[in-house]
Amino acid sequence: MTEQLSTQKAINTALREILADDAKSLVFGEDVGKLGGVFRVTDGLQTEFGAHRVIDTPLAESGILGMAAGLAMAGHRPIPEVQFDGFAYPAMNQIISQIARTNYRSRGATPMQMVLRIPSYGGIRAPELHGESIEATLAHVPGLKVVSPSNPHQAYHLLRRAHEMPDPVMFMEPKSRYWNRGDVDFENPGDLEGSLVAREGEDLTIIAWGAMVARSLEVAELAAEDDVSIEVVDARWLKPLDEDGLVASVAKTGRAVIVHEAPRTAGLGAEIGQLLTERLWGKLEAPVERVTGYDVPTPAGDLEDEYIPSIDRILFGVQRSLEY
Amino acid sequence: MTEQLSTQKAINTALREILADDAKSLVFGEDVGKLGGVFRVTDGLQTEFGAHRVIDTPLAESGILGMAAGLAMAGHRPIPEVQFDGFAYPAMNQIISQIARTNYRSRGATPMQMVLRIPSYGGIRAPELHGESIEATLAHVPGLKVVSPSNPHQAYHLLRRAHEMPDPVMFMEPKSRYWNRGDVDFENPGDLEGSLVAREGEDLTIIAWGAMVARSLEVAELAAEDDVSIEVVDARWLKPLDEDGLVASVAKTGRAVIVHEAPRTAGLGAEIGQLLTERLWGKLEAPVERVTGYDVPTPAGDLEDEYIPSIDRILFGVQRSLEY
Amino acid sequence: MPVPPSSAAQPAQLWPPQNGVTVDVETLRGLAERMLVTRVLDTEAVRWQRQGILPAFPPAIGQEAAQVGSAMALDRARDMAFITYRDHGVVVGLDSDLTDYMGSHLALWNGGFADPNKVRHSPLQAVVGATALHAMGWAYAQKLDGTGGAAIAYFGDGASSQGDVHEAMNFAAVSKSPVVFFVQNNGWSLSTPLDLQVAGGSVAARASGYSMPSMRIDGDDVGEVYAATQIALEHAREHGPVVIEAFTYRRGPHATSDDPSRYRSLEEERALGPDPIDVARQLVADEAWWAEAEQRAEQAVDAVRVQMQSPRTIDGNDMFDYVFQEKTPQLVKQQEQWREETDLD
Amino acid sequence: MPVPPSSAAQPAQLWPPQNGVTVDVETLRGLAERMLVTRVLDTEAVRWQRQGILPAFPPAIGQEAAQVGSAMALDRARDMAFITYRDHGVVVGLDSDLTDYMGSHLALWNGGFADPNKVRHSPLQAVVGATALHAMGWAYAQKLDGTGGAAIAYFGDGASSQGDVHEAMNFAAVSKSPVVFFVQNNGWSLSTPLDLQVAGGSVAARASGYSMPSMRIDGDDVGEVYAATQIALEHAREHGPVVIEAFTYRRGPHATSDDPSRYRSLEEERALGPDPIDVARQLVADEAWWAEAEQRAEQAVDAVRVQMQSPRTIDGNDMFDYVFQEKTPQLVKQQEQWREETDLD
Ligand SMILES: Cc1ncc(C[n+]2csc(CCOP(=O)(O)OP(=O)(O)O)c2C)c(N)n1
Ligand SMILES: Cc1ncc(C[n+]2csc(CCOP(=O)(O)OP(=O)(O)O)c2C)c(N)n1
Ligand SMILES: [Mg+2]
Ligand SMILES: [Mg+2]
Repeated sequence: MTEQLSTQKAINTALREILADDAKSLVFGEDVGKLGGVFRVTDGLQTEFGAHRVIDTPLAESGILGMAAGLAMAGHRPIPEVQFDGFAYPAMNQIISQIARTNYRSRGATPMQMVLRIPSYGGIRAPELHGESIEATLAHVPGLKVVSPSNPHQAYHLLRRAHEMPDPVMFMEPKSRYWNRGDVDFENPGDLEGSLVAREGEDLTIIAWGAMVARSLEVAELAAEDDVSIEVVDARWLKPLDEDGLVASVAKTGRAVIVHEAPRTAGLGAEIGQLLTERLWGKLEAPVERVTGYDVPTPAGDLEDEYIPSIDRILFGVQRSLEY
Repeated sequence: MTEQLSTQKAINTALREILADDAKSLVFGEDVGKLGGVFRVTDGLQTEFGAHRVIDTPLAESGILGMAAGLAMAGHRPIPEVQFDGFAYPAMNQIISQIARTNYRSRGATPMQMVLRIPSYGGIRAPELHGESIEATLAHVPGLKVVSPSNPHQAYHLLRRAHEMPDPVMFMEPKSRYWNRGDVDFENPGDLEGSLVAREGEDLTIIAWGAMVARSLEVAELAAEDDVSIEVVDARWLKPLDEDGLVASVAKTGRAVIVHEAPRTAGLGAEIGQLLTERLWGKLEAPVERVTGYDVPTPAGDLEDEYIPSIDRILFGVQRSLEY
Repeated sequence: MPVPPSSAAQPAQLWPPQNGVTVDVETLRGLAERMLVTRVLDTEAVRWQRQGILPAFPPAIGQEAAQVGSAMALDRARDMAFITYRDHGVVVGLDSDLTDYMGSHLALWNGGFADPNKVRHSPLQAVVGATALHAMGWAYAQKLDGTGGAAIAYFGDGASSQGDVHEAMNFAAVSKSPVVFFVQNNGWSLSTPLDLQVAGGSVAARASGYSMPSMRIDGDDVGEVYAATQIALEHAREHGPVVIEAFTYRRGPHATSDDPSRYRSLEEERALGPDPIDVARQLVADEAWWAEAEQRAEQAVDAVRVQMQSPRTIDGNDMFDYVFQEKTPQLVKQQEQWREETDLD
Repeated sequence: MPVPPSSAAQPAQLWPPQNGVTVDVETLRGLAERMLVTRVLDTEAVRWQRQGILPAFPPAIGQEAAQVGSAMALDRARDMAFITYRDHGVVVGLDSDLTDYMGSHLALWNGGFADPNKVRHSPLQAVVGATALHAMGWAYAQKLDGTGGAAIAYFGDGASSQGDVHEAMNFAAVSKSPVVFFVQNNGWSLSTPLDLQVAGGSVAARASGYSMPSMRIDGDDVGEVYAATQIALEHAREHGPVVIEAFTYRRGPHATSDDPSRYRSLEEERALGPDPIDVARQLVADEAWWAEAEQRAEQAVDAVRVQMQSPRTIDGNDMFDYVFQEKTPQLVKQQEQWREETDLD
């Protein structure tokens, strides 16, 4: 069965099904219950499953994640939310020192099976700390898995898959795409592991995730008008990275541009660039290009468009790579 | 005047001089006062400067860093300490959302002039979370500067320099080197900006920082016996990275091996590797090699030697690069 | 160990004051006038948001007495306020530049344009709870410097759940730093009601656990707020921290994007007791003056509107120029690239 | 808003119990025996550290009554303890495998080797304050599952300054989860004395701020600790969280690496009141039994020493094998490379 849904609704549907299917699952965080979340992603869930399983917590992110750790130790499969990316910072200690390590610490006796939902990245003119891209920080932490869907179909299926995984998954939802609609094929998830070729091409590979996938597809469309054939790869899994998949695409095209919203220095673009260079030594036509946020705090809404990689800036990156 | 000092004593001396010279400076953290710190780095300072300027705080890292932010807003120049690297995690919110951004938020009106001292990295058989290497996490944050000294002379002068800088500096002290002695030339700091060639060589550059510099120098010594001439560059400043300095060395040797204790994925080695590849396209004889910690939580003491890059593992990295 | 005596020092009882509260007419007018400005600003800002001038706005409607009353109790020569996204009344109460302040709500600049040292309030804080720690550190500095200044930390009932607030209260009480923790208990944190947020229902109740005095006041009576804050500040300067819990009500939505009907009913909203503006009007008891004050408030806010819409000198360069006091080579390069790629448009 | 009545519900008064405390002889012997094992283990472990067997060790000497007394009050069929680095007495009190536990202090494995679900205590927690949150989450799960189980969170006076402890207490009180927050107030957090750490001097004093009952007990009287913890657990199962503050004293250094003479004097250490072991000896009042128990304790610890020194099956592969339940391809590769580069040695 296929349905046209927004990403927001697709996630909502996945959560509803998880809560219905898995008695050990719970959803909690700030304002996720009665309000249904600031983005309405959890809309209706409390009415359906009760305030004991869909919980409006006090306003305390470290508490929310610490509670999740305790729940997981008791064999529950929590799906906590932090309201915005920037409010994951107060929870970093619980994420890094506890959630990422409890399986290790207990030699696998107490897995941390949970999905942390993080509305992520910029693009909605929100105030500061409501548009952060924290994937590199998370991907550097041993013991975490990190995934970021780019459209409703992916959002639905990757969330269901993440919930089944026995390890803690950081689920980074591109909030600027919550309201974009697309087909969700419920029966046919497709391959949910690794990266995904979102558009095939011959001359150059753009690697992106989250909201930058749609933008990169626009770039590919524009480039096609100039007879440049761009392959767009949706990285999806940011930890573990799909090394083989990324390498396969770039081996074919010989050129790569990585696009992300996070600041450039020590961003995930560096890891992917270095990986591609290691694996494709002598086979790249140009150094791997990065088109990223600048090394500045995500600016206020009016400057957001200057900060987030624009179509123009991605095109410049493509041009630099092609003209190398 | 030159004196033989341990790194621990060199930092202690720098702190004493800063407190004496700058009435607006203060030192605080857990057990830094009466005890003089768990590594005795702040030994004697409370007796000399009083409990109001060398403060034993409650056991609360977010509080310590938040207090530092408030002090800096009032024009003081705090030098807080977190007792061990792993206990910077509870302070991440204050570091990332507040200390790194207050200058920006206030358009430069309230600079965050401070030095956060972080006893860092492994090598002392301590329990978990007492041997973390968090430089990539910090370097990714816009608004922070990050430096890591590798010997007593550097430790003394870089701390004094960091204290003078008007921006927040994360000062990562290699705790396994606290007790190693070396000459401190008080009058002649040498150049304190950027990286430093710790040993000259022709065939390959090792880039390291903190405790890995001494180990890399040992590797260079061993390699010299096999007529391999290794240049060792002490990166020192991890944010901003000394791009020109690193590029100059690798341009000369044609090969680079980056050594760090932090986990491999999204570590600073990725950024440096990608940078070198971008800047030296067509001039490298081999892909930049990384010899790093594994993507595992820093293990308990008995496995520490398996985790931290050993001389052997660095030599393997060198060999891979040379034989490419 | 034998159990030590229950509590070494019972905290001082600061409220209600023995001789009651009297606020003179001049002061009351000053307070009321600024409450009116705040109310008009809030009402207009909601309109500006609908017109697309502001991307979003969190009205403080109903909290004017708590904010203006406390802010005007500060000594601007030496005190400092640490504010959040909903403290327009504090900004007005400190006679800070409203256009500068609105820069932040305009999404022009994180934190606004004002210099905190001049206007005596921090940039507006987006992370709930952080004000408490910064106020604590700033207050400790006043002790060191002997300025006699005190800090006031504004935060909400929701923010009180953050670990940072506990750390700040404990540090402040241990170090006897001059801070007033001013909680606006407005019954709601976004959609979350007090009973799901604050165990026991009162933030002030936590103060005695730190041997710290606390005051529970009617946050909708501007005279009471003003007097209580003065008492708290004087206590703080001499003896250390105080908690004020001002009971009030968030009469509007959490922000313009919010739909309170999803979590509270109109009946509940209507059963609130008097509007603080009406309370002030009765306190002032001079209808002629009141009418004039209303007009002046409207003019003042209209001036803000005009200034706000005249273009500001903000451009993408600012994004690079204020990250550090000393810009890094990487930022210089990125700024250059940004200029090239933008100029070519 | 008019100020609401001072506190809706005064927390229950749980201590002292109306009918006093009586603990039967069998139970007392069980408690005393385990206190002895704890003391001998601690004493020996300090020696092992000097012999280079352990890299470091944080003795719990002086805290045996608090730890053993509380742990033995747990119902091992359904309760769970969340412990720190200094809670050997809890491990002994739960009859957990001491060799497995010592794996962590041997620096063999972060957290030790025991399966928490079997031994009913968490791996030892190195981050102070975290136990409170995990206990809270675990306890909430018991409510959901209707097991009747309760969690007990161990932490120190120093840890009580962490924001996480506040967040945990507030969450637990709001959700009425079955947790006992068991604070060992041993007067010191490393070198930091209570008066610089806990504003007001008592962690239990904070409980009423959350409308939560609290008990301040003599942590050196094992009978009192046992009885109080039983009462607290029963209350927790029915009504929600309780704070127990057990007053005790850290009679040894913070850890073997610590030199307490830098921050406290011998006189202070000597003026402590009776050793909890002596208190227990008087409670048991059977010298013949005591002498035998001492011998058994020494044998038990000696068995640990022997087992500890026989080689364990831990090698570098474990480092890779337990990061995830499902290993990533990167880890597989890194593990292979590690094997190659190590085998070549
Ligand atoms: C650390 C953090 N988490 C989450 C948020 C998102 N958020 C903004 S305001 C708010 C509710 C705050 O309630 P309260 O503290 O009572 O202040 P009020 O809005 O009532 O003024 C939330 C959850 C935030 N700003 N900071
Ligand atoms: C978050 C964190 N910060 C710092 C430390 C380092 N540290 C270990 S124990 C300790 C003192 C703890 O005191 P307390 O909580 O009273 O427990 P006690 O040692 O007395 O048993 C400190 C500062 C830590 N383990 N965790
Ligand atoms: Mg509120
Ligand atoms: Mg203690």
